[in-house]
Amino acid sequence: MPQKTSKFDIDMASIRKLAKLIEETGLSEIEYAEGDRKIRCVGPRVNAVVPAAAAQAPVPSPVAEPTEAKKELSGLPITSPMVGTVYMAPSPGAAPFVKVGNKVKEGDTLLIIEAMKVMNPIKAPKAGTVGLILVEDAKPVEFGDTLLVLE
Amino acid sequence: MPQKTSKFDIDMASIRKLAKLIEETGLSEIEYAEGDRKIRCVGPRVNAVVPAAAAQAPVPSPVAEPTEAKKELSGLPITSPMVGTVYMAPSPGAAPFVKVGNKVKEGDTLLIIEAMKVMNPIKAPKAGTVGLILVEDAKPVEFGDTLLVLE
Amino acid sequence: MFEKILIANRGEIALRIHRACREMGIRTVAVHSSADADAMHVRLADESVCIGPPPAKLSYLNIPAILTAASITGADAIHPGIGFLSENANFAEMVEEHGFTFIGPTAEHIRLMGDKVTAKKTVKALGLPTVPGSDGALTDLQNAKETAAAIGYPVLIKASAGGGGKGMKVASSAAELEEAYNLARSEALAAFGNDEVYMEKYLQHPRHIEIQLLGDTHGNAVHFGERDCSIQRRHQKVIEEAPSPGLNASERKEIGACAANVLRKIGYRGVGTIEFLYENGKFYFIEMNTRLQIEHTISEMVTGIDLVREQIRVASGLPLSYKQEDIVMNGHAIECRINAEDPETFTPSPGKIAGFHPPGGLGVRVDSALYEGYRVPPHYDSMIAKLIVHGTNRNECLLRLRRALEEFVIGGIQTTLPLHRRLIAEHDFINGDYDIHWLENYLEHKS
Amino acid sequence: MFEKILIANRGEIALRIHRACREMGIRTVAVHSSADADAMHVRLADESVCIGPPPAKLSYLNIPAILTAASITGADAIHPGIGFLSENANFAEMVEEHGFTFIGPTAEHIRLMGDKVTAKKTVKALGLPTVPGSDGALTDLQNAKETAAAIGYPVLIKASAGGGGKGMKVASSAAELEEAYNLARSEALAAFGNDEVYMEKYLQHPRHIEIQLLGDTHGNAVHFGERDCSIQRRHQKVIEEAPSPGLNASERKEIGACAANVLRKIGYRGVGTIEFLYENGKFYFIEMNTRLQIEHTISEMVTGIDLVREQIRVASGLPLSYKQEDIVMNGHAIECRINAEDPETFTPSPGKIAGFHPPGGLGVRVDSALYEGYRVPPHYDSMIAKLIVHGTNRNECLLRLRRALEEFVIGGIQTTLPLHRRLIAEHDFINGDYDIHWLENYLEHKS
Repeated sequence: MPQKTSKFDIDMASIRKLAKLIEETGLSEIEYAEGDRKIRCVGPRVNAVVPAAAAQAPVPSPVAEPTEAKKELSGLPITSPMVGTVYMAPSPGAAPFVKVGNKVKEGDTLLIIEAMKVMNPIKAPKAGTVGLILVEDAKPVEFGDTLLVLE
Repeated sequence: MPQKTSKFDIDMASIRKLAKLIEETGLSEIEYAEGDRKIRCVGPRVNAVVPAAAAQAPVPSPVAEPTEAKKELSGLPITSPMVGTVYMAPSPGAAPFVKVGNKVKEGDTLLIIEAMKVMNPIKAPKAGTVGLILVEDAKPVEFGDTLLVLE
Repeated sequence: MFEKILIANRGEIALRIHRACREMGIRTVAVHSSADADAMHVRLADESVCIGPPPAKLSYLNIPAILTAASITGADAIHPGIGFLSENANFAEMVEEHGFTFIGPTAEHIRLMGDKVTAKKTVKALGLPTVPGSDGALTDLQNAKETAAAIGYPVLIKASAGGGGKGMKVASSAAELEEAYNLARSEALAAFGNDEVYMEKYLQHPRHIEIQLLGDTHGNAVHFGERDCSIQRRHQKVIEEAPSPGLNASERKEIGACAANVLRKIGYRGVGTIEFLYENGKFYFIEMNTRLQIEHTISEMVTGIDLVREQIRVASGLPLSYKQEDIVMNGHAIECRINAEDPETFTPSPGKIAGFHPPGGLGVRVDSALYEGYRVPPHYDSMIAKLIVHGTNRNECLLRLRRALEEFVIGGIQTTLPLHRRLIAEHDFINGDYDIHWLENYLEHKS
Repeated sequence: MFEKILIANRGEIALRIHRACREMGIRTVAVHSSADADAMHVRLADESVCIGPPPAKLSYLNIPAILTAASITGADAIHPGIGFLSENANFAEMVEEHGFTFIGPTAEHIRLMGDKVTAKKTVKALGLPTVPGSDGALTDLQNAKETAAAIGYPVLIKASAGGGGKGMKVASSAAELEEAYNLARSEALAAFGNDEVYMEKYLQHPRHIEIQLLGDTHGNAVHFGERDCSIQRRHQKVIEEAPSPGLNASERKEIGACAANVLRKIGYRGVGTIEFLYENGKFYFIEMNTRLQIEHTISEMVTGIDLVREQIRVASGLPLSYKQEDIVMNGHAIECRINAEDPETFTPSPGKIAGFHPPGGLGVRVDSALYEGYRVPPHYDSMIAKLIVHGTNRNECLLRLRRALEEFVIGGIQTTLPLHRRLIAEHDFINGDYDIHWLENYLEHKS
C-alpha cells in the first residue's frame, strides 16, 4: 500500500527558478510537470501605467529595431558595444566584410561602427558562420542592438 | 484499498510557504501538484492605491463598527435604514425592548433610531430569537450598519 | 473659525473642500452613500458617516440624514459643495435652524436668485444689463406673440423655475412661436412642477462669460475677473478659460465692478457667480449661481487666491482677506473637465480605474478623486477629473495644456481625454474664436 | 529657436526639460542607459537612443556616445540637465565644437567658477562678500597655521577641486590643525587627483542662501530672489524654501542685485546660482553653480517664470524675456526632495513602484518620473520625486505642504516621505528657525 506523505515538500528553489524565468523571458505563465508532480507559476498581472503619449505616438526610433528577429535567434548574437553608424564595408562601394553564410575566423572584422568620426571594427569573438545580419549599411544603431548572429 | 479521510488535512505550512513565495517573487499564482494532491495559491489582486493619510491615520469613525462580528453572522441581520442614534429602551432607565435570547414576534419593536428628533422604531420583519445585539444604547449608527441578528 | 466641517457632497469637489479644510486646520466629516464607501474624500476625511444607499435622493439629497450626521459628529458647519443641496434654500434654512452654519449665502439670497424672473428684475434694478424679454412670466400665447414682436425674432422661451436646458425652446419666427410656447410649458411642468415660462431675445453667437464674486457679512464684495465657459455641450461646460479671449481690459473691469456692486447692494455672503451672455461688446445677464462652481479653479489660478478658503472664512463671519485692488490677475488658466464617457458617443463609462497617472510639473493642477483601483460608480455625475493649467500668457497656457493632456493617463474606463486633445488642437480654439454653439457644431460636423 | 534638443540626463530632471521643450514646440531626444529603457522621459520623448550599459560612466557620462546620438538624430542643441556632464567644461566645449549648442554657459565660465579658488577671487573682485580665508591655496602647514591664527578658529580646510563634502575638514583649535590639514589633503588627492587645499573661517550657525540668476548673450542679467537650502544632510539638500524665513526685504534686494551684477560683469549666459552662507546679517560667498539646480522649482513658483524655458531661450541667443522689475515674487514656496531611501537609516531602496498617487489641488506641483509599475534602478541617485508647494504666505504654504504630504502615496519601496512629514511638524521648522546643521542635529537626537 502506498505510503502517503501527509505534507507537501515544497521545492522552493524550483519555484524561484521559474519565477526568475518568468521575469527574464516576459512569459506570463510556466507549467512544469514531471511524472505526477507539477508546478505552475503565473507571472504578475501587469497593470503598469503606459503613458498616453507613448502609447499613442510610438517613438519614431532612428534605429532599425530587429526585435522580431531577436526572438528567433539561435547562435551567438553580436551586439553593438556603442551607439553609432554601421558600415558593412571598408569603404563606400566596396564589398561587405561579411555576408550571410560566410565562414569567419576569430578576430575577423564583421562590420564597422562609426562614432565621433572614429571607425570601430567589430570583430568575431570566435569562429563561426554568419547566420543572420540584422543591420543595414550606413544606418544608426543603439547600444545593445543585435548586429548579427554567428552560428 | 486506500482509506479516504472525510476531512481535509490542510497543509498550512506549505500554503504559507507558497504565499511567501508569491510575495517574494511577485508571481500572481502558483499551482503545486504531487500525485493526486494539488495546491493552487493566487496572490492578492490588490492594485488599489491606499491613500497614505487614510492608511496611517485610521478614520476615527464615530460609529461602533461591528465588522468582525458581521462575518460570523448566521440568521437575519437587521440593518439600520438611516443614520441616527440608537435607543435600546423606550425611555432612559427603562428596560430594553429586547435582550439576547428573547423571542420576538413579527412587528415587535427591536430598538429605536432617533434622527432629527424623530424616534423611528425598528421592528422585527419576522418572528425569531434575538441572537446577537451589535449596537449600544445612545450610540450613533450609520446607514447600513447591522443592528442585531434574528435567528 | 469652525473646528469641524461636514462636507455634504462627493467626488472631486468633496476632496477640494476637504483640502481647503485641512489647510485651515479644520477637521472634516465626509458623509457618503454606501456606493462611495471607498471614495477618496471618505478615506482622507477625519470622520465619515454613511448616510444612505446609492441613489442621491436617499443619500446626498437626504436632508434629515445629513443633519443627523452633523449632530452625531458635532460639526459646526456644513459645506454643500456643488449640485445636490447647494442651491436648496430649504436646506440652507434647516441647517441654520439646527444650529449649524451653512457655508453659502442665506436662504433668502438663494431664493431671490433661484427664481429666474425675480433674479432678473433684481439685478436689472441694480444696473446689470439683461436680455430684452418679457420682463416677467408670459401670461398667455397672445402675450408671448406681442412680446416676441416687440423684441424681435429669434426668441427663447424658458421655464421660470428651470435650469439645465429643460423647458427651454427657441422660436425663429412667428410661425414657430405657438409650438415652442406650448412645448416649453409642458416640459417645465414635467421637470419642475411649474409651467410658468418667460421670454428672452435669442442671441445668435454669444459667448458665456461669468464673473466670480465674493461677499462678506461686513458689506464688502469683490470680483475675481471673468471666466469664459462658452465651450459647452448640451448646456454642460466642457472647457473654461480665464481671462476670456473675447474681452478687453476695460470691459473686464467694468462688468466686474458692476457685478460686485450687485452683491454689495443685496448684502450677499459667500461665493457666487453672475453669468452673462456676451455678444458684440454687450453683456446680457442670464442667472446667478449662489454657490461655488466647478470652474472656480481657473479664477484661483489667475489670482492665486484659494476661493474655498475665502468662502469658509466669510461663512464664519470674518471679513474678506482681500480688497479689490489686492486681487491681481496673473497670466492665463484653462480647465478641461474630464468625464467618464465615450469621447465619441458620450455614453457614460463607469467602472474600475486601471492606470491613473496625472500630469505634473510647473503650472499644472489636477483636481480629481480618482485613484488606481477605484471604481467609478454608475450612480452619479460622470465628471471624474479636472485638469487645470496656468501659463504666463494664453499661448504658454495652451502649449502647457497640450503637453499635460499628452501625459494624462486614465485607464480601465473610457474618458473624454481624447476629445480634449482634439479640441485644443482646433484652430478656432487656439484663436479663441468660439461661441456657445461652437462645440455642438464641431461635434456635428466631425461625426 | 532650436527644433530638436537632446536631453543628456535621466530621471525627473530629464522629464522637467522634456516638458519645457514640449511647451516650446521643440522636439526631444532622450538618450538613456539600458537600465532606463522604460523611464518616463524615454517614453515621452519624440525619439530615444540607448547609449550604453547601466553604469553612468559608460552611458550618461559617455561623451562620445552622447555626441554620436546627437549627430544621428540631428539635434540642434544638448541640455546637460543637473549632475552628470552639466558642469563639465570639456563636454561643453566638445558639444560646441561638434556644431551643437550647449544649453548652459560657455566652457570658460564653467572653468572659471569650477575652480573654487579662482571663483572666490573673481567674485570678490566684483564685490561679493566672501568668507575670510587663505585667499588662495595653502602653501604648507606653516602657512595654514598663520592663516588660521589671523582669521580665528574654528577654521575649515577645503579641497580646491572639491565638492560634496570630500576633502573638507574642520579644525576647532590650533591643536587640531595639523591633522585636519593632512586629512583634507589626502582626501582631496584621493577624490579629485589634486591635493591643493585652502582655508576659510568656519561659520557656526549659518544658513545656506542661494540666489537664482539668469544672464543672456546681450549683456543682461537678472535675479529671481533667494532660496534657503539650510535643511541638509551630509551636504545634500533635503527641503528648500523661497523666500528664506531668515532674510528681510532689503537684504534680499541688495544681495540679489549684487549677484546679478557679477553675471553681468563676466558676461554669463544661462541660468546659474550663487551660493552663500548667511550668519548674523552677513553673506559669505561659497560657490557658483553654473547650471540648473534641482530646487529651481521654488523660484519658479514664487515668480511664475519657467526657468528652463528661459534657459533654452538665452542659449538660442534670444535676449531675456524679463527685466528685473518684471520679476515679482509672490507668496512662498517649499520643496521636499523625496528619495528612495529608508526614512530612518537612509539605506537606498530601489525596486518596483506598487502604488503611486501624487497629491493634487491648488498650489501643489509634483516633479517626478515615477509611475505605477516603474522599477527604480539601483544604479543612480536616489531622488525620485520633488513635491513643490506654493501658498500666498509661508503659513499657508506650510499647511498646504502638510496636507499634500498626507495625500502622497509611493508604494513598493521605502521613501523619505515619512521623514518629511515629521520634519515639517517640528517647531524649529515651522518657525523657520534652523541653520545648515539643524537637520543633522535633529536626526542625531531623534535616533
